[in-house]
Amino acid sequence: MKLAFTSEEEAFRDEVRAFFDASLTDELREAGRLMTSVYSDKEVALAWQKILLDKGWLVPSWPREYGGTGWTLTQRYIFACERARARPPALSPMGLSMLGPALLGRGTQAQKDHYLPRILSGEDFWCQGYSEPQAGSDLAGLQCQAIRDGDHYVLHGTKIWTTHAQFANRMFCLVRTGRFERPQQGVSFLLVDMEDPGVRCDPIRFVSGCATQCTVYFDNVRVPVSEIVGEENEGWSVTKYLLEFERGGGAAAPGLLEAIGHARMLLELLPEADRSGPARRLDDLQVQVHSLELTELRTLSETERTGSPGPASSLLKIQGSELSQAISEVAVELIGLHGMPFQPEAYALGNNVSAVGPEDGVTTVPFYLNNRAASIYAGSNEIQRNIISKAVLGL
Amino acid sequence: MKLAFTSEEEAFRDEVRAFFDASLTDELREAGRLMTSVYSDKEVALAWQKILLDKGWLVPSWPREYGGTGWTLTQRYIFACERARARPPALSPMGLSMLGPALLGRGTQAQKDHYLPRILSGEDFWCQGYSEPQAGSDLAGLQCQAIRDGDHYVLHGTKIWTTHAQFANRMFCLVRTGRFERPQQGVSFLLVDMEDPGVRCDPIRFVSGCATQCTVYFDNVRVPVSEIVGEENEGWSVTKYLLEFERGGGAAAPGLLEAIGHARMLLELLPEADRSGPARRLDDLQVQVHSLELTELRTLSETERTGSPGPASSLLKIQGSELSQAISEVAVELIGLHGMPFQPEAYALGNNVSAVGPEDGVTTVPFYLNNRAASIYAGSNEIQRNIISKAVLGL
Amino acid sequence: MALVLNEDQALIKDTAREFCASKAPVAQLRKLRDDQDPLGYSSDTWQQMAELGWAGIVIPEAHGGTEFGWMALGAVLEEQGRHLTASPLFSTVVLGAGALLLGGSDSQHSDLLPKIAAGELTLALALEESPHHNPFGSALSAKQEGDGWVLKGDKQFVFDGHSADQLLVAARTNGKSGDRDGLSLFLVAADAAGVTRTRSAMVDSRNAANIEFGSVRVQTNALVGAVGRAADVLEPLLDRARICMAAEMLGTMDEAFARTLAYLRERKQFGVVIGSFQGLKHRAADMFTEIELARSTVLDALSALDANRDDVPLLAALAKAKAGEALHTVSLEALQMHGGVGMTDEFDVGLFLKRARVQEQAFGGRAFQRDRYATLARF
Amino acid sequence: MALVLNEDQALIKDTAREFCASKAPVAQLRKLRDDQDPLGYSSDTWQQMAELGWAGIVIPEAHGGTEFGWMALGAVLEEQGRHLTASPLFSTVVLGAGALLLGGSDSQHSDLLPKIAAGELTLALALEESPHHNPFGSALSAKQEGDGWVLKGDKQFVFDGHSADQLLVAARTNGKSGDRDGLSLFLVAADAAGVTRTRSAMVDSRNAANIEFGSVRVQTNALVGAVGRAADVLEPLLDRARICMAAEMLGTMDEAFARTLAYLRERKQFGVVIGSFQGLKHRAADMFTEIELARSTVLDALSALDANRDDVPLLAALAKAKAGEALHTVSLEALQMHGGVGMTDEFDVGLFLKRARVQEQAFGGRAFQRDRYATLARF
Repeated sequence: MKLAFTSEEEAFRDEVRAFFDASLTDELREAGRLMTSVYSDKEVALAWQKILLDKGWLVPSWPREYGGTGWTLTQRYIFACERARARPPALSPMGLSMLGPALLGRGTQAQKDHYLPRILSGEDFWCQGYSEPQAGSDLAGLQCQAIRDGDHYVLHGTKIWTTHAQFANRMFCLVRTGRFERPQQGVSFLLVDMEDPGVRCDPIRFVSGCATQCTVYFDNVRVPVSEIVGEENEGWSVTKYLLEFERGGGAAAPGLLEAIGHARMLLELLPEADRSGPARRLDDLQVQVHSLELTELRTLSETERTGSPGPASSLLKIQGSELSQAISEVAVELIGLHGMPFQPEAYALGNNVSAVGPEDGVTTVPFYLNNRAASIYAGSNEIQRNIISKAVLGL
Repeated sequence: MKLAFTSEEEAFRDEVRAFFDASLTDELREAGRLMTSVYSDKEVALAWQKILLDKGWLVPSWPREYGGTGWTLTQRYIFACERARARPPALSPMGLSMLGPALLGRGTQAQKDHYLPRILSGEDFWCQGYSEPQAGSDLAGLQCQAIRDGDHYVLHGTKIWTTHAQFANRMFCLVRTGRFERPQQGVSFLLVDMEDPGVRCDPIRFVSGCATQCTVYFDNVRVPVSEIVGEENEGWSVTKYLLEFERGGGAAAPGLLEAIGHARMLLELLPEADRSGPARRLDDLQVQVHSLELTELRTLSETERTGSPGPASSLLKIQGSELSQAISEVAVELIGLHGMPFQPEAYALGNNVSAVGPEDGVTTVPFYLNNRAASIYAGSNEIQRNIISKAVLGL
Repeated sequence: MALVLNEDQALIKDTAREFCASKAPVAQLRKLRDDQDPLGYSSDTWQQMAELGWAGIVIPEAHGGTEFGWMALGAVLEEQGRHLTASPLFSTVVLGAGALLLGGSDSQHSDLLPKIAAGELTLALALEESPHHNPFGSALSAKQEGDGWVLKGDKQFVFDGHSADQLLVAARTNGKSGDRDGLSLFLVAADAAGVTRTRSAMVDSRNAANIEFGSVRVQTNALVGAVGRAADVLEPLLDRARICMAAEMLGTMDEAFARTLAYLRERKQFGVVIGSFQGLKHRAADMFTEIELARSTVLDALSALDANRDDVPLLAALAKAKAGEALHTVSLEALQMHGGVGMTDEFDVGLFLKRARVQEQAFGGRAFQRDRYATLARF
Repeated sequence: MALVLNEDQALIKDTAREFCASKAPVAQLRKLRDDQDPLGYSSDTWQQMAELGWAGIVIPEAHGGTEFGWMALGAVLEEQGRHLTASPLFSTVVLGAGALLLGGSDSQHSDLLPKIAAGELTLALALEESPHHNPFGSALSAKQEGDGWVLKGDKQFVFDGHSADQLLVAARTNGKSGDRDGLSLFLVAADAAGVTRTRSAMVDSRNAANIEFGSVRVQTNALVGAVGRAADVLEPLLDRARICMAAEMLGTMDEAFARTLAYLRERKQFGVVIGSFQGLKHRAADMFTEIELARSTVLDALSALDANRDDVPLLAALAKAKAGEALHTVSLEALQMHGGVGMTDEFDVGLFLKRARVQEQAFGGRAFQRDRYATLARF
């Protein structure tokens, strides 16, 4: 996308680009290129996190006193574009983009002082425990119990779809501390030590063959009452705040534009006469992505003004996920039979396996498969449409 | 579509084609070409009806003793294809395809003996009174009252969307004769004399500018009790029988294929470089239409075996209407600005006005506009999807 | 990134909304249509619009304009689109003043712009000759004769061409239909000898005419811009037209959606309002999404015009493509959700559908814009 | 118009359904996959299939077949598609026996068909060399040398190529990749000198191999059909493959849908089963519609094969296009409606999705079939 930048902004862009060029090692670049989902492995994620932390660019949107950069919206947007272009590995978002903002908004001073530096340093590697086997998007079904016992809560229950739980030393989660008429009430937001002996993780094998998520079992896990964020039984308000950030805070479009460019390269696998159909679909998708990008920017402006993206975040979540899936559909169609072999060894980090098909296409199908979750997680797109029709449209 | 016909069937097709070639006058051809909806004007419809009656081909699917042809399914299908190719004016379906089959299935012998010949001859020109201003697809809302008074029912109320009511001398309609727990009960199927002084018709001007439908007001209209079809309060079963015929009995695909061919001719209005996109969309639509055609034939086989198309009729109604709309969309896109002038004088019968744009395109936009109703009438497509999900899928 | 209106612009928008709702609503369009009004708009209303500063909204103050800018003009057009307002604003200001601002001489500026700003002069752009928008497709010829030019040929779908005082005519002085070079732009008085205007009633009651130029003689000073270089004016002019049409479309879809929501909240079936059915709710959420996406593209494109950014052509294609897409979906869904009543002329929703189809075609349909976008995006 | 199964065919279908459910269900495929079974199917199960007459289902009785015909074969493949049954049926019968029936000599018929019918001989078709189906794309060369031929080149995505006893290899004896003429078909023993087979684990656990032919020498009698005229065999063979693959896909979509319906009726959210939400109901109705449309095309195409109708090529393109379309929608919707659990390997729905993507690509994707259909429909 072309936007008119001031010369200061142009200079900033050059600086960011130079930084990415210089600081991304070959290993990190390879790890970025071989991602089969929106997550990178813990080691590479932390390696890249360390580089950004040293540069002071790890958490641009945080307040300056906690490590933020004080960038303007435009600068943050430029940074997102350059990141999409450079394709570094993904940072683990659970601490940096979810719990961090939640603590900044709703945590106590003690919580901020203790946890925020450990998030930045990577000393704490967080996972997120919302979903349960019987409660996806429906908080009323939340069954994980936290029973007060003196100055501790005692946890029993099961969490599911917990990304990187097997690597995390801490989890922020929702647990039931009471029963009230409104299902949102009676839920609390707790910080749990994953090294507690009562915690067990079972990785979940996915359709793609990857296992980035776990089922987590709590059996008599004791959590000090100081580890609650917000008020007891009012965890929903913390979650809501955080979910809106998760859905609306990001800038998906620059990455989607890169994905379109990547798919365009695969056009060459087709005989020339057959390219115009998929090429036109990519053009259509680029129109949508550009429209989304401008809407993301508009939402950022609104967020700065009002403090929260509000229900518009549902719109961005739907569009971001469905466009990503649509682009990925075209890529799979273009790669054709070359995408069909199951060859995880060809996208393992540090591999020197020669893949079937173009090197840049080894992740096309596993990414496609993992990415089907984009319309399911963080509140399925059906739930997002419910939110829009209720909260925005009053239906 | 190509199907393998026997030599007898080939001969039959030649006979049908020769008949259409010989019997369609220039006026009738023009009337067929200038149709802006699925209906033709009363005069041309009756003129064409007379020709078919004389030939003995007016009501192929009726029993032979009432004028049917005794054709095989394949012959009926061949006839439908040839008709689509020849583009005659449309017959008025209300008597021939709706009430006729209903009487054949559910009428008394006296009703059959009296009404069927008059339907064939055109002496009776029927309209259909189901919808009411407050009851579209929801029979519970039916308010038109028929109160028993000796050997008459006395009607009060309003019917809406009554096609050609202004030209009809008789109406079959649903009226409320009682209130029961199930909304379908308490509704009766009555035959009404439109010349009764208590009947008033107001034509409804449509978005297209056409006025083929009316609002019909009943004020103290007296209908002899002998004019009920089926049992009192059980009119719904007659209607259901008839609706399934209306939805599933026809063969929409041959006409849709003609429509695709017509749209293809409009491709020439585009510069050659711009044609491949819409041409491909027409190819896609032709795949769908061919699939629909085979499904219509399969349903006909099932209907012959079981006596009713059953809930599959909903599927055919959805597909037939949505494909027709999709083809019409492409046609409007292709005709471009040439379709935008409002020029009813150029598609009036017997006109000698020179139209803006290609002669074959004067009806493109009015047809498109009228055809938006295809997904609304005879049970909106939303209702059809409800029927499938409930009756077929058990959801 | 001016993706929101500033205070002044928001004020202009509120005024426009109120004005159109009370002075130039759908009911006015209906009356003009049913009366077969020869002008096709109310000249009183037009005068009041001029008094509000709309006619001079992109004209420099030096020439009597208000110079509120393109974001403001977009806001006004959005409100006109919302109310299907009949007015010569688009033709006279976006196209007419637009062409003069881009290519006009100083004397044309000082002669004509003040009159436009005052609402005393209306213009129309006579460009298209075929059923599909074709910026350089003109075959209408202009041949030099003596101290002037002679124009010969036909133009179609000239918005407001039946009533405009002057016509901006794209004519070919060299080359052939489709060539970028060899086009020239002439200002022709609508009542000049040889000009025959046939009003074309459009399906959406928009005002348009087909115009025949039978050896129409004009002076050399009728030229707008350089001989053979009209494309230099037409290209940015059409970008502005696309952006402004997208702004108008935004209003049309927004209103069609608002009325549909109201209907969903009110109409009952099976004892409940139909807006409570999840099938319709999810489709309504999709309509909302489409509109918001279109809104972003329109706002960015308008602000690009104000800032004179070099991505105006790309954003023009984007805004018209996205608005076309969104309006298409919204107008069809609005009709379907209204059910039978939506099919009647009595309800307004069908008017929005018909207006939508004409808006989509004007200055290039969705496929045209998508292809143009793709070409520009790749440079 | 045989758009319904006759009694015999219905009986075969019932048997197949029961057999696959009990002897060759999804669980068997999982076990083969997880054990990394070298054969990739159970030879016991395959023997039982042969005993049921499936291996000889389109082979004349004179050569030991059951001659039940294509409708019957389609019914069996539909059931295999429903249960993701691992078996060499498609490669050996549809492709292998199919090629021999179309182009084989009398002695090839009498030598090989009885063995196929008895389940004693498996075959595979080595055709593709590029990521997109290309019927005449072979560049692998066959050069005459002495009293035989020498084959040199690579083949990819040879279904069941890792385990087949014999390979049918499309080779170029003249012309260049893409030419219809100049292709020849050879029967090559899988263990012939110079044949290197690399098994390729497919994402859907379907069995396939990449095969290198390094100067493989075959006798003249290895030719199937005339030299340079393989296209005359390949064209009808690929039509059969498309139709049979569409039949298999029909079973896959039908089962994915059935499981989704069951899940919709059982899974609760907000206190009610999610199948009661109209948003999901309407989408389920659309899935049903898609499947029924695909079913009609598959049945007509199979009956066209049995009747030897001349519209087989058109119907082959239609059936594969429509089945591809329907399966695409159904497989994605099935996953989405299962929510998070659908993403796990533990649930079968993801296996259906992966199988669907491979089925779609095999013998030409949706765009290929659509374009082929359009060409054939216009003659």
